[in-house]
Amino acid sequence: KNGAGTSSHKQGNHEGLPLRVAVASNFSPTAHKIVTSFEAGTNAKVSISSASSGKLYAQIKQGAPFDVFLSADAIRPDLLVKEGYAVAASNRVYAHGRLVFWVPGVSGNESTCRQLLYSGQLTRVAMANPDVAPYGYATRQTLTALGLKNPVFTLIFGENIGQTFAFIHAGGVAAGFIAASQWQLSNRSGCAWEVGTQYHAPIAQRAVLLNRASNNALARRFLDFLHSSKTQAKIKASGYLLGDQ
Amino acid sequence: MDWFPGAGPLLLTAKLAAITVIGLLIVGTPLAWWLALGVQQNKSRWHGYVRVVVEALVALPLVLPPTVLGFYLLMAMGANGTLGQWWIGLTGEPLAFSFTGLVIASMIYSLPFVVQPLSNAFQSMGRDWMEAAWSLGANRWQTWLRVVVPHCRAGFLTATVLGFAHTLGEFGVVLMVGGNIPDETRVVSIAVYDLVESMSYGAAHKLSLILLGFSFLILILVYGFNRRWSRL
Amino acid sequence: MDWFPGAGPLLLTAKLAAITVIGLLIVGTPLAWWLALGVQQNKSRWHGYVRVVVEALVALPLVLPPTVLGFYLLMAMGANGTLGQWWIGLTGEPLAFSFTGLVIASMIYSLPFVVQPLSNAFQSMGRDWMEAAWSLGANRWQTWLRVVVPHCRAGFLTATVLGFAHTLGEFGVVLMVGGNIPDETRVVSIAVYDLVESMSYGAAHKLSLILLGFSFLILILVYGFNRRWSRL
Amino acid sequence: MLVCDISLKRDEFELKMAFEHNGAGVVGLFGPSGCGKTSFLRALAGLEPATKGRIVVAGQTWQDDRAGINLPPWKRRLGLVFQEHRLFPHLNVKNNLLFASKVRRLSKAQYSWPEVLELLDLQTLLERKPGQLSGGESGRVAIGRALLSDPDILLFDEPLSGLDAPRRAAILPYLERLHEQTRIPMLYISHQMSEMLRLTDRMLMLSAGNITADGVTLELAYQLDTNLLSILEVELLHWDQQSCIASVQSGADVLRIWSPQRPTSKHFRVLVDARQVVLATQLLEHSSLLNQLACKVEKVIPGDDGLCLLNLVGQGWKLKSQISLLSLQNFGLIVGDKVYAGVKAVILKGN
Amino acid sequence: MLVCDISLKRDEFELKMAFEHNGAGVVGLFGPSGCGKTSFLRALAGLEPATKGRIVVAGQTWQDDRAGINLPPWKRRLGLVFQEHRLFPHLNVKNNLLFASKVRRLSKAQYSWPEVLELLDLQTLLERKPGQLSGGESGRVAIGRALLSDPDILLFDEPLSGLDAPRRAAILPYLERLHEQTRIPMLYISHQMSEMLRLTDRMLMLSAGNITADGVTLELAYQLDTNLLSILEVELLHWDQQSCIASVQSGADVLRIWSPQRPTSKHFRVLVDARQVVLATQLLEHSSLLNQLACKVEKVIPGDDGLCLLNLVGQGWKLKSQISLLSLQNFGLIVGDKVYAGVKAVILKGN
Ligand SMILES: Nc1ncnc2c1ncn2[C@@H]1O[C@H](COP(=O)(O)OP(=O)(O)OP(=O)(O)O)[C@@H](O)[C@H]1O
Ligand SMILES: Nc1ncnc2c1ncn2[C@@H]1O[C@H](COP(=O)(O)OP(=O)(O)OP(=O)(O)O)[C@@H](O)[C@H]1O
Ligand SMILES: [Mg+2]
Ligand SMILES: [Mg+2]
Repeated sequence: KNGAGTSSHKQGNHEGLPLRVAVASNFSPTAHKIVTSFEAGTNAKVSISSASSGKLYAQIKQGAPFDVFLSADAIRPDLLVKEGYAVAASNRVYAHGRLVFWVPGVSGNESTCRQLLYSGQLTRVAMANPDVAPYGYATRQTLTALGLKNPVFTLIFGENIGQTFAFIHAGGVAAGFIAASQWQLSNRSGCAWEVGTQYHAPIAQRAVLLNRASNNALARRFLDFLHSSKTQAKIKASGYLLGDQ
Repeated sequence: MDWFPGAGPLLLTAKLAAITVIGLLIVGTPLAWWLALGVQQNKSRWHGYVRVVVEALVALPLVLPPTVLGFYLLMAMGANGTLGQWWIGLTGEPLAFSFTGLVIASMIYSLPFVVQPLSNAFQSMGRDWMEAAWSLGANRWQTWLRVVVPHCRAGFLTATVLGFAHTLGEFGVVLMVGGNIPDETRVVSIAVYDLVESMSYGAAHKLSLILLGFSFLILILVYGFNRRWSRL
Repeated sequence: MDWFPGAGPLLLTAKLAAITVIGLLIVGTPLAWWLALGVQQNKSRWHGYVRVVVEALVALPLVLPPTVLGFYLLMAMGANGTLGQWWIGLTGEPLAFSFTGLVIASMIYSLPFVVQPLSNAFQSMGRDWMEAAWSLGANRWQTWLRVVVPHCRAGFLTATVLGFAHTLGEFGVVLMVGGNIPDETRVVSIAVYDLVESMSYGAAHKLSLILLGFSFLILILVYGFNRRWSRL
Repeated sequence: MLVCDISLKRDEFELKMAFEHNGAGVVGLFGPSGCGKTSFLRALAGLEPATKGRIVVAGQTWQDDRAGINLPPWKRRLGLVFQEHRLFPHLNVKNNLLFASKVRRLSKAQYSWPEVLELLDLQTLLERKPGQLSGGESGRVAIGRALLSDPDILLFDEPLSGLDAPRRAAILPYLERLHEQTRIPMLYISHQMSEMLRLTDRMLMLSAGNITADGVTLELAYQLDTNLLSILEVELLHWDQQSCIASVQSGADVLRIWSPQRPTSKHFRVLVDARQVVLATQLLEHSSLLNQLACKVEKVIPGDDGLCLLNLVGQGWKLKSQISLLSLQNFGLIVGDKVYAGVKAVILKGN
Repeated sequence: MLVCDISLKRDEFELKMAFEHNGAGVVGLFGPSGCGKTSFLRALAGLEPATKGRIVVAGQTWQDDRAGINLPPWKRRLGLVFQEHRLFPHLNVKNNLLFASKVRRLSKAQYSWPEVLELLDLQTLLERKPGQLSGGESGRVAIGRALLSDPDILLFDEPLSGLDAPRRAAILPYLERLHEQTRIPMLYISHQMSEMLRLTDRMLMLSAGNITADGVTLELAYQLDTNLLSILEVELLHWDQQSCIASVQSGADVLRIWSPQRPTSKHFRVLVDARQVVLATQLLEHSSLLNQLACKVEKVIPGDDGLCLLNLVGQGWKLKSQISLLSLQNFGLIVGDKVYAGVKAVILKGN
């Protein structure tokens, strides 16, 4: 009952058909950069579809025409492999997410920034929903580790890390835990504390080759390109830790 | 939240939908009235143009994706937004991520679903029955209660149902402006969404079914009573 | 996608919204007619009940959050869903992640916005003018075109505007069922959503403005013509 | 030609009408408010789905339950003036008038646009919307709309009730002429006996959904108006154009009656109002009474209000006269007495 | 008491009406379709916002542009019967009738529920919705609704036009009585001269938005009906209950006229139809003509249809008679001749 495989009418990489990459929203700005350089190197066309990892997972199971899946977590690629929708051998971590605690309205160094969490000055702090988003899950671990399991401030949950950033950007919340990649992209005003990996389990983001593209050479080339050291350097520069530890 | 994951959000949603619909009816009715009948008395060309513009503006929030609309509303309601600052000055509380903010956002988004059916109802009623009521001594208020409202019953019903259902189901705006705070702004639509996203499909189905069943019941009751009443 | 990130999605959205509205008018009009006037002739109690249930069912898709509704639609239309398999058997193509699937999903979600205003319009029109038209020799079709449609113009206009605008702005269902595939199912609402999510706020503002301006223009034109026409 | 035998049941009302009519003459429907006149027209027009029975108009079967025929309203070629007019509010007067000709694709020849416009004085109203018309104006448009629909039968539901006397006086002859020229059957509802007398030849009296009387209008009117009308069957002898006086034979007597036009048929009926019959015990000379007929008092019906009615029998005719009790006493009249009945020359309706 | 001096401009129509009326008597509005009768009632009721001028009813100023007064419609205490009835479709007949008493919080004493119900025969209709009424039935409900609203003035827009003669005959005396008892002013629109004669004392003739004539109904009717009516001012001498005959003095002559009730005032008017006046060159004996009055031919107006009209002058009164040209020739009558005018005793309207 391999839906993706049987129902696909456009199996493999035929000339002119773009490679379809499903990308978790949080990685999509970086993915665009990667794709641009990949396209330049291969003359192939790659289209990016971004949504939350949860949506993409559900869609892939319903036969979505994606060739490669760049998830924001490890759970969903693993599940896809287990359920027979993805090629097991291709399932690799392409990046690790990093958390940043950001207070745009206050200037100061990392430690003053971190102290703000305890100061009581903050009434609200934004974070990604721990039940839904990997960054949220990591944030919760971090808060626990910081002894802030029942903080004085109200936690505002974003549907994902993108929305969490939007909360702060729009001026709705004064501070929040966002992805380092986002902080890189922003104007980096105010103060920020880069949360160390000791506070939470790694936010491993895995990429898999989906069944419909198991014979697609271009897809394999894209995955290779993703894991290549040149790309990995780019990913690191965008605010992630490197893939395979 | 103890005995069942959906209880808190369900109550909150019902409250939000009810307050939003009531607020919308209060705000939307005069607006619809003005759109339908207000301009006839004042025949100037200019008024006609204003009316068309207002009509278009009412429908405009619809065309933005809810999350995006929510984003802009958040910008307005946030600490740096005009509305937000004014509100803080007024009440001392921030507007964003508060229940009040949620109500305002829901109202903006659902406004056309309330205004349009009402406006149509008022327009197709015309002035004839109002004139009859006036001539029998009913003042504006009595005419409104005894003639306009029963006469435009279908319009009010549609406005209420669409407004209510849309507020129940809306979550893009609500998520953005409300921030998914348990017992404060986590409405049931967000809860179901979270369950689906976190692959808790069983609980999601259950909550969806409850939501659907509950809504179906309300709708059946409302439409049933309406039929009853119109047959009297 | 070359000269401007929104061009492709904009065209796709316009196409989707137009087809959805046309489809909705085709499907919704007879349904609204039946709800408004169909039962009067057949006076049995049973028909009344059926009508109430159908009325409630039409509004029901509204109460589910779009993404959740989209999730269930995806399950139905997907490769493993009943509808999806039937469709593949019929056309050889999958329904989910296709433009057709998108149209169907949008139609289900926007149905009440089209059916309700039409039903109200038909109901408040009543049979009087139709009887007059019949007595003058107009058959059903002529009566429809020459009397019912102009008479229920406001209802059709509202149905079209609400249906169109809602399809423009909807993205939860569309994202789920369509899968955000560039040039195929990435409508403008998803594009804006993506831009906001990936922090391209500048581009998001630009695209939102274009969407708003464009919609505003259309609405102004539609309402303006409507006013013109009703004054003739 | 109209054959109809229908029934229609409502909650508290049942209509049962059966009659035939062969083209000649207008049929009037007369009866109290709520007796079913409008319902009958609606049933004929196919607007009451609960109607049972058979309807044949101009040789075409519109409804026949046994044969399973039931034409929809738009296939029944009729011109219906609704009691509430029902002009299309979204169309101006002109397009209301042209509606039927558009949907029935009539050629210009089939309808008499300028004639109807002039008759109903609609020229200045053409661009108006129905909401901008007075009650009578909208009634006129409704009549025009029905006339211009090239019907096989005309159904008029109190068409003139909102119109002033001069306009009524202008429209009635047109309807008479229309009927005579086209010979299409016409059903006419009115509460004005004068309109009935003027326009209809046959009258159906309705009560609670049933035909209680069916006959020549004059005769029914005679029965109706508390017997104040009497009818003389006369034969035309001579009509003098200059004086507009017709000499007619009634029984053994010759009467002179006023008639501005030459009576169209040799045999016709004259209606005489009992209140206009002067009695005398001798021949009155030197009076303006054109007719003085010798007759006998057949019956004296005294009223309780100072008036009494006398039935008079002449040689081959009958007449009624209403006089005051005082005159009766003055004369000392009793049944069997010989009197002269003086009648001024007024013709009410010839047939 | 009603004072009004208003104007109302529409695109193609302008209303200009100024008149006063002091409580006594019903005012009739008479004029062709589209002359502005309904517009005038609407202006009075405050339903035409463009109305300019001054309206005072029962001592209360409803509108006065100079004083800046303009009462909204619901503060103008009036009972208006709309030409199209306008029953509330969502209320049954009973609640339509009770509408005014509810919104005006009338006590039971202020309206005569059983009386109105019986008069208008509404008992069986109370539970019906307006959509289930016939035209005449809805008209009756509309009249009832206005009557039950305890008004300071009644405005009736063709209230009886859809009703049968017996019902009209039942309602008219009630309106007469109502008016006499309550003395509230009443404006009455109708196209039936008979209703005007019966009910109204004063008549305003309208044409194109202006009052073209304003006066006693009888006199206007006399002028109107191509002069077929004449009026005698008489003084009551004696009324005999048994014969229902009143002897009245008119100029130097005594007339006997039929009147089932004793005339309510000493001086009143008698209306005589020229078609009922018989002429004779000698006194006619042995006839049922109760009155034969010596008079002179003042004027002969020949028509072109075989009839002619004669103006007659008696001793202190004037009368008209319509006879055929043939009779005129038979008599050889010319102006100045002495004749006898024979009149049967019919009283049309006393005042
Ligand atoms: N809403 C309106 N807009 C423009 N003109 C109007 C409107 N209503 C009436 N008129 C015009 O005003 C004039 C007076 O109308 P009104 O209704 O007062 O006539 P009416 O005397 O009541 O006639 P009828 O006896 O036919 O009812 C008519 O020429 C009519 O066409
Ligand atoms: N839609 C309806 N539903 C139920 N009863 C109705 C309906 N329409 C009319 N009736 C009733 O049917 C009877 C006949 O009505 P119809 O309209 O035929 O009377 P009509 O003779 O035309 O009276 P009018 O002279 O007052 O117009 C009346 O008793 C009326 O109350
Ligand atoms: Mg009727
Ligand atoms: Mg009028």
